[in-house]
Amino acid sequence: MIASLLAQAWTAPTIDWHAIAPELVLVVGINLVLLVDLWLDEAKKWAMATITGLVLLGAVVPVVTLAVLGGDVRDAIFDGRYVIDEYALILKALFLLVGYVVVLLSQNELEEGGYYQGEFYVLLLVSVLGMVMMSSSRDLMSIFVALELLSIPAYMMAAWRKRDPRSNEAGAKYYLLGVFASAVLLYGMSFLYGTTGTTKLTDIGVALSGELSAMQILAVVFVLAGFAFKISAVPFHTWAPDTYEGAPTPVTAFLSVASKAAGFVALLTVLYLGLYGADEVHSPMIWAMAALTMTVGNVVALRQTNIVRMLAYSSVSQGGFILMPLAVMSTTAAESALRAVVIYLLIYAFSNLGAFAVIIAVSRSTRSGEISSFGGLMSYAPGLGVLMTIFLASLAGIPPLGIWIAKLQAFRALIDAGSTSAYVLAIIAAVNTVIAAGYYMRVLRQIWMSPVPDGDTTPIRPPSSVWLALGITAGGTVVLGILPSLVLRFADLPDLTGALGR
Amino acid sequence: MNMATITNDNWLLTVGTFLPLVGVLLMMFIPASEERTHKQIGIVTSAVTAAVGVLTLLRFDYGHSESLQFFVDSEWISVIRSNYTIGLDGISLPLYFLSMVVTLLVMIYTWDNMPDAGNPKSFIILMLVLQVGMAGSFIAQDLILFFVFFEVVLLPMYFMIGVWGGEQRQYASLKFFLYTMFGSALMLVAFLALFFQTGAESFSFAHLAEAGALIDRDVQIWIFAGMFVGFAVKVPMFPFHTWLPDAHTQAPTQGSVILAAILLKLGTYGFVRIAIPMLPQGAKAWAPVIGILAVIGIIYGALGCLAQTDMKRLIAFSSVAHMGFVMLGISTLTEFGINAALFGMVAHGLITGMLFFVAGSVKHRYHTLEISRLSGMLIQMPRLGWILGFAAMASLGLPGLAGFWGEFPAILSAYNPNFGLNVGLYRVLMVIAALGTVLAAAYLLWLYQRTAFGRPNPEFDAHAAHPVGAGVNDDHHGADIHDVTPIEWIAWTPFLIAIVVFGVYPQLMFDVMDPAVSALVERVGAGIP
Amino acid sequence: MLASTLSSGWFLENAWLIPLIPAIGFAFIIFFGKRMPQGGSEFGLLSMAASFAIAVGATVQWIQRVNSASSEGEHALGGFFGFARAVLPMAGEEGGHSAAFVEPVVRTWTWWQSGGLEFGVGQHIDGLSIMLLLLVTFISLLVQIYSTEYVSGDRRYTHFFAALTLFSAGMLVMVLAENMIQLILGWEIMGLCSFMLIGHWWEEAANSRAALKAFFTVRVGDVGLLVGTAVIFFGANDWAVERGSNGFSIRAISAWALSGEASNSVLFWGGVALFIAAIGKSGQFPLHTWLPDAMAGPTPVSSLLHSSTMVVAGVFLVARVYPVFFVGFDILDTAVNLITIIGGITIIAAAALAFVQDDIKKVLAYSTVSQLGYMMLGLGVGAWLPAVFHIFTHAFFKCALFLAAGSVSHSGSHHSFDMKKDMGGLARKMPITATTWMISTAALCGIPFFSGFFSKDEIIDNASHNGYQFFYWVGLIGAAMTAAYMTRATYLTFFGAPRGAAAGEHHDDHSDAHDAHAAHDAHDDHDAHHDDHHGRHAGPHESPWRITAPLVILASLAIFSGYLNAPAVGTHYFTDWVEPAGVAVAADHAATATDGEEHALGFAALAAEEEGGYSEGCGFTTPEDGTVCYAPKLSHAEFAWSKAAPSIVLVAFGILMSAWLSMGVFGDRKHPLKGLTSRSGIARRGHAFLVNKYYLDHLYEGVIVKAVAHPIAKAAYWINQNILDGVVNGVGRSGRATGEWVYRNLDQRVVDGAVNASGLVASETGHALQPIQSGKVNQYGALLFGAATVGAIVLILVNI
Amino acid sequence: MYAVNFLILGALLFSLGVFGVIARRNAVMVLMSIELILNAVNVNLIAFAMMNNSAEGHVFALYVIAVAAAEVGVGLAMVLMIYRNRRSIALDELSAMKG
Repeated sequence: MIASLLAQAWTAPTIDWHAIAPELVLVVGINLVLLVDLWLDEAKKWAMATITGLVLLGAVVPVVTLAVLGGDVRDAIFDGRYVIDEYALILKALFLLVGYVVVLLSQNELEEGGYYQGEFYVLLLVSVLGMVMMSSSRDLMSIFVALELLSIPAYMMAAWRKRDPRSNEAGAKYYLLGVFASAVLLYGMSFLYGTTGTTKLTDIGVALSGELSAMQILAVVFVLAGFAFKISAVPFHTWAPDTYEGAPTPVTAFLSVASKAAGFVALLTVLYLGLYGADEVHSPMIWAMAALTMTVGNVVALRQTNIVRMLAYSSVSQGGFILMPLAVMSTTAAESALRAVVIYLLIYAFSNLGAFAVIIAVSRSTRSGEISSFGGLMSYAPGLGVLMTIFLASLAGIPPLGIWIAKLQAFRALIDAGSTSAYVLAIIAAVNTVIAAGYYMRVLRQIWMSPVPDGDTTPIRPPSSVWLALGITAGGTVVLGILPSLVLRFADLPDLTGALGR
Repeated sequence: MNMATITNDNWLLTVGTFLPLVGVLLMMFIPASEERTHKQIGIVTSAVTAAVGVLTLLRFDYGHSESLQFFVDSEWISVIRSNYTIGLDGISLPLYFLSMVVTLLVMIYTWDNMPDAGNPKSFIILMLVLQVGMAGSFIAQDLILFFVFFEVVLLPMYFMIGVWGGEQRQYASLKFFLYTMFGSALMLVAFLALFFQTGAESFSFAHLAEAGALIDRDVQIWIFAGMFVGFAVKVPMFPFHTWLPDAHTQAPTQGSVILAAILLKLGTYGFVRIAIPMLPQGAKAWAPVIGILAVIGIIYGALGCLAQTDMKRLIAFSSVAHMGFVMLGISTLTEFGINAALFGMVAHGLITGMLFFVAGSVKHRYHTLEISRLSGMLIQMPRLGWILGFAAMASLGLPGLAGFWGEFPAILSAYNPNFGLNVGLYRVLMVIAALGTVLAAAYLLWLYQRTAFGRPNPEFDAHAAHPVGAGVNDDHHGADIHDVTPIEWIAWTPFLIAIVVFGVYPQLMFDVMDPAVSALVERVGAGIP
Repeated sequence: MLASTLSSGWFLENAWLIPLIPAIGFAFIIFFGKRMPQGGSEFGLLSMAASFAIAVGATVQWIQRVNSASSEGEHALGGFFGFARAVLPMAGEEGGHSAAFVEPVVRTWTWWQSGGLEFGVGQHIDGLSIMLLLLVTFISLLVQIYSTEYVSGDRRYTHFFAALTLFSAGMLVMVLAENMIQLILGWEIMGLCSFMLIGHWWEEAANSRAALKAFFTVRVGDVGLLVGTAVIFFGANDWAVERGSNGFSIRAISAWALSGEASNSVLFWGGVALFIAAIGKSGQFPLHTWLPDAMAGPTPVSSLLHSSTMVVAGVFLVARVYPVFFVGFDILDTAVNLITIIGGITIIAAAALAFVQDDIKKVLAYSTVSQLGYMMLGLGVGAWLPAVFHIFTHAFFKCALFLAAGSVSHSGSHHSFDMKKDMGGLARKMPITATTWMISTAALCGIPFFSGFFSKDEIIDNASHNGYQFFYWVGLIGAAMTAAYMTRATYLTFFGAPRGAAAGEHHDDHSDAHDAHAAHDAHDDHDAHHDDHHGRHAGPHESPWRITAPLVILASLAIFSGYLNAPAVGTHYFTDWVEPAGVAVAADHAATATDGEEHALGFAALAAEEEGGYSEGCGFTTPEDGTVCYAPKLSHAEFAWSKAAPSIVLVAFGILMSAWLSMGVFGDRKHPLKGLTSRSGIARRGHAFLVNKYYLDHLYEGVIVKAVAHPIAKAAYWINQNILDGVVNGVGRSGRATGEWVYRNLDQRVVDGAVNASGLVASETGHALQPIQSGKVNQYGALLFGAATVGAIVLILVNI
Repeated sequence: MYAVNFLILGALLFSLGVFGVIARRNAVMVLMSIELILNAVNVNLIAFAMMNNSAEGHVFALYVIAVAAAEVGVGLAMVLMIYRNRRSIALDELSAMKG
């Protein structure tokens, strides 16, 4: 009997190495970077960025091969708790790409700041690893672990400029609230586990159908609150502006895109697989959060004078738009909602990163984060001016630039649902696009129409890495805007939902 | 609208629409300092584009102007079932071509009338992009595609007003932008609602016109409401018009001309092409509202004009009144009305565009547009004065000039509207609109009398010392007050000729539009039980 | 009687060239005029001459056409049948003594289309249009000749001729308009030209204001034109389309109106609307105030536009689509209708106003208004032909009068038009001018054997004949007043002692017209010309031939034109050639005579209770299927001296009274007897009364003038200037005021305010929300957890 | 019935922790409060594992413990850093950025 027990215990699961190759590449890469960092002397630290970049790109290779060879691996490994499917692969690719762009952006920042480059890249890689895992996790535990894996390094990166009290403050706030939020999340998860008896989302989904107990409702609410913190949805957004403003700009870019996206991925997975039975709980909650998020984010952004802080609020409101389709997650529109979120995350990543890239490039010479410091940019740096115009216009949702198609999809999902509440939300969103345009245009106004604040019109020469980042993001923004089919194709795969298929 | 399509030479439209982008690309790689080169490229590009437009005119099969021609339907965003569907019929042909010509002439005008802010590179690039958006909106046969082109126009115009405009430019440009944004956001919601109400099969106009009519009435009314806001802002109709005077007044001459000649038409075109045929019952329910607002706009715009002290602002307000006539025609849902509306769009484009040109040149010479300070223009600049008079006469709807054919049939059509709309109401509207023509005469003549007649204001009379008679010959004048320049002649003559030609022989346009309009009205009628 | 059998000809077929040529001439003047030796006037003259030639040709061929029709008609020759018409009004269908209906020469080309219907532009040549074509081209030609001298040296000489030529083109377009739209086209072009010409000397605010006022007032009337056209169009269209025409075509409208299928209310309201347009254009009460102001324009303009051609456009409109009014107002069945009321008021009011004018042109202007009133009255009482005939005759003598006045101011009174200040005793200095003036005056007053007599008297006569007794009297009184004020003007201008400029003295407190002229002189090299012009012969003198020649021609026509239709001597050519016979003819384009049912209602009934006149034929009974009427059947009062007598007497009385009084008041005070007796024969006859002159003066000034004439006339004038005119000007002013108010309060405050407010609200909300972002971690945590808890509690409460 | 008591204990700990996070100005105290919450979670997980007699709860608890350790490590490091820079770890002084 013991033998049988042992025998059962020791049946080693067959591991599909190809399926988890991306994660493996990253893990190896992390160690590699660590070691190289030890031996490399300060003069050559610039190499770290290159290596990190290579690692990230290297991790993309297996993703592509998996996508091409259609590796749809579910129950084979980890019995459906860690799944590789198109849905996961798209997001993995997204995270890796974002990580790469962030590396490009951080390079000079770190070199010039003389910060701890090696460690930074290690942490970045770890965080990316967490995200990559998040996109495959289908179990409360793996989700939790992935979440922490991507968060904890982020806390430190936010506080990276050790001597800068603002950076400290950013890190501390982010850390404390983050931990608190994940504690709440855990507490909710524990109830979820307790009342359903499993941590596997699909099983939870099955168990949660029917009448909900108070405890389950509490659980659902707390879980949502935990993720809402990650995606900085109002009223769980308070950390975002402060952290974004204080953290080093590349890190801000990373947080506002990657970790937000990761949060959405988690939320999406949990809602779609686990909590679809609890729609009468999460639908109204998400509806309210979406409406609040876009509105509050927008109107407060109207008042900002610091561009990073303004973008922080803008990304809050953008989060509201991404959240919007989730409000109709439980209806027949579930598919289009899911698709809308994924598309939005993809395109939003390009535009937002691009905007931050421009800010990094400009503030390197102006040494200021005020919106007014962009005055007359067109006169001395038309290239950057045009790029910023493209990114902000895209964020404002003006065709034919990236995000318009994402917004279109979001609206589409709502109207597909066709319920009154959905229409109301759509109208609110419509009005919000106008408000949003208000502050994006304010920046463009500075760039195009205002005089240069300090007569200094020496042309800006961003480093080649930043140019590359700008190229990638701008290209993505424009191309995806004009030919959305390129990405929509992925999102259109039947097994995006099929994969998550309950 | 018509299902029948002709796909000969289907490359024409795509080329004609996107050709300006070639110029843009070219200019990207030329330093901004080489201003002449940029201007040349701009003119050449728009000229070639216009040439393609002429070719389109030649290849157009006027025998079947009610069916879409040069039709293309290829995959675009398959996921959301939106295709790259383009085509041209009698309704869109005139506007499509007009947009090309106007751009060309504005380019020419720019040659030596560059706004003070300078930097022709960006200016011309923006105009070319604008052209793409305008032309595209008129050929699009797919809602999403239309929406994209419709929005493409926004940014360039925003920058044109905001960068090269007058003192209030930043306020005006932002107002223009947000206002239009607002409209198009609601419009988009309406589009999507329409899409799903018709079974989420396709965004193509043809399909939606087929399926839209089957939606039940209340839903149609709601969807129409959304589109109404979107288009009414663009037109602009009465309560949504306040962006227009500011935008027009502040915009550089070129901006005003393009705005008046083409951009406003996107709204009315949207009504004719999208809102009405796709939602017949909604249209019928809304028609009285549109009619009333239109007539309010006519009177209201005229009154606004009478109150103006600034020439350009007066012209801007007159647009509100004129578009009122257009909308009145549309709201009757009759062939007469819609024909008149379409004709009125082109006529208003030519005439008001011309007026803005003149205003720009006056500003260029006097550095003011204060009506009270201008006078005796006919003495200092006889030709410019006569052109102003000509345009004013055309604008007040004098028969024999283009304006009349947009105005009179519109009024006529209001006498008995289609599809059992309330006849009594519309006859009242007709009479009020007719009174509007009197007001139009009032403010335009009043403007003309005070600016062109009388003796020149001493502050501008270079020869104030000499007897006034010295003002007779143009060459006696101060450097900046000179008569029409050759470039201006080149840029304006086509407008002037077109105004006369279409006024004398309107059949040129009616012949093209009427079959399409008849087909459209028929379709609408079919949709109304 | 099919059109095919009627003779036609090149001129008739191509009458559309008549307006086209001046239009082209206009273009030439505009583009090349300045470079021509004669400043472009040669283009104008040439084009007018050419169109006149064509018009003559067309007229001749039209007359042949008419004769060919009537000769084939089975009735006696003109003489008898004109007479027959006069004696037996019953000459209707029975007996077959009916005039042949002469098919108009209609040609159309597609002009525009809508809803698959094609609308044409083209020519519609019948007697009426032929008459006016001839008239307009002829008078335009004369006026242009006259102008070459009158405005020579004007700095806008070229523009003047351009506008003049364009005007003629516009008028001609309207005259041969085949459809209403085309009519509107010509109508508005004339409006535009009058704007340009009245404001010709626009340096003066007064002139440009007058121009503005004229255009604006007429434009008000045009609302009626637009609306009326719309009403009629939709009334007639279906009926017309059925017969291969459309609701704009003038033939279709006429036929439809008489077809008995037209609803009377449509006809009535359409008629009212159209008549409003006529009121505006033809300076009828109460929209007449622009016409006197229009005298600010150069005299040739006044004589062409504001006396003989343009202002009759309104009358023409009514005459053109007469069936609409005939049926709509059922004339011949009432003793009063809108047209007659307006016409009547206009006759009297304008005549009264003419009394108190000192500006010779204003006298003529009011007289024009009054005469237009006669024409309207004529149409209103069903005297279609006399009214049209009056257009014809009036054109000649009124044009002559204006040109004479111009001649006086040009050569006699140093560009002044003030009769009291600058004229008097010019008869001897300017014999030709004076003679022509007096002949024309006689014609205008309706003195027997002058043309005016034959036309005006016919109108008055028919008024009573058709049962409009009241307006018969109105007409008579009007005639008397006309005679009186014209005599006054004549006396002031040509008799009595020379005054002011007429006496050769230069003084600069002249009337507006003079200032205007002087002002425009100031602008140009005209000064030189001007001075030596006075150097050559200081003081009054006869005008050069280019002025007198037209005068002589017109004056002679003022006598003889009347004999074209002088029942007194039994001529009735005008009737035969111009009046369309009111008989039903086979509808030449009744392609499908689908409607076989009876339309005997309405008209039949009307016919039944018709007592006087007759009750058969067009306008009274519905034409049989397949036939249509194009004109109502009208009777003509038989001329008889007995009937003419009252008016003759009244006119004579008016003249004598006025002459006597004028001499009394304005005569030479120094030596009344000698002066008077030596001065004029009329006075010698009044010698007896004039012995104790002061008593007479006292009587006149004290009693009649102060008590009777002046108070009334002055009152009328005051009302005119302050109330009617005030209204016209008030409209403008109040419009401005309303505009200001709407713009200030409604647009800027409310509508725009709302827009900007919304933006402000958004931003302020943002401001209000900022405190939440306190920056304190604990508060953030509290918010986070609080939100979660609240959410949980709410949801639990809701769901359980 | 035992299990219920565990849950109540968990709830108490949780409440304590939340109170600490919200009320305490001292960063270290906040850290410890958070630890309380995490332990509340652990108690819950174990209790539920016992109820559902599945192993997942235990495994989850182990993960939580491990992660908690990592978090505290980072947290203390951060507190130290702040203390170095401003000689204080009072949280409400960390409000340079707001609005």
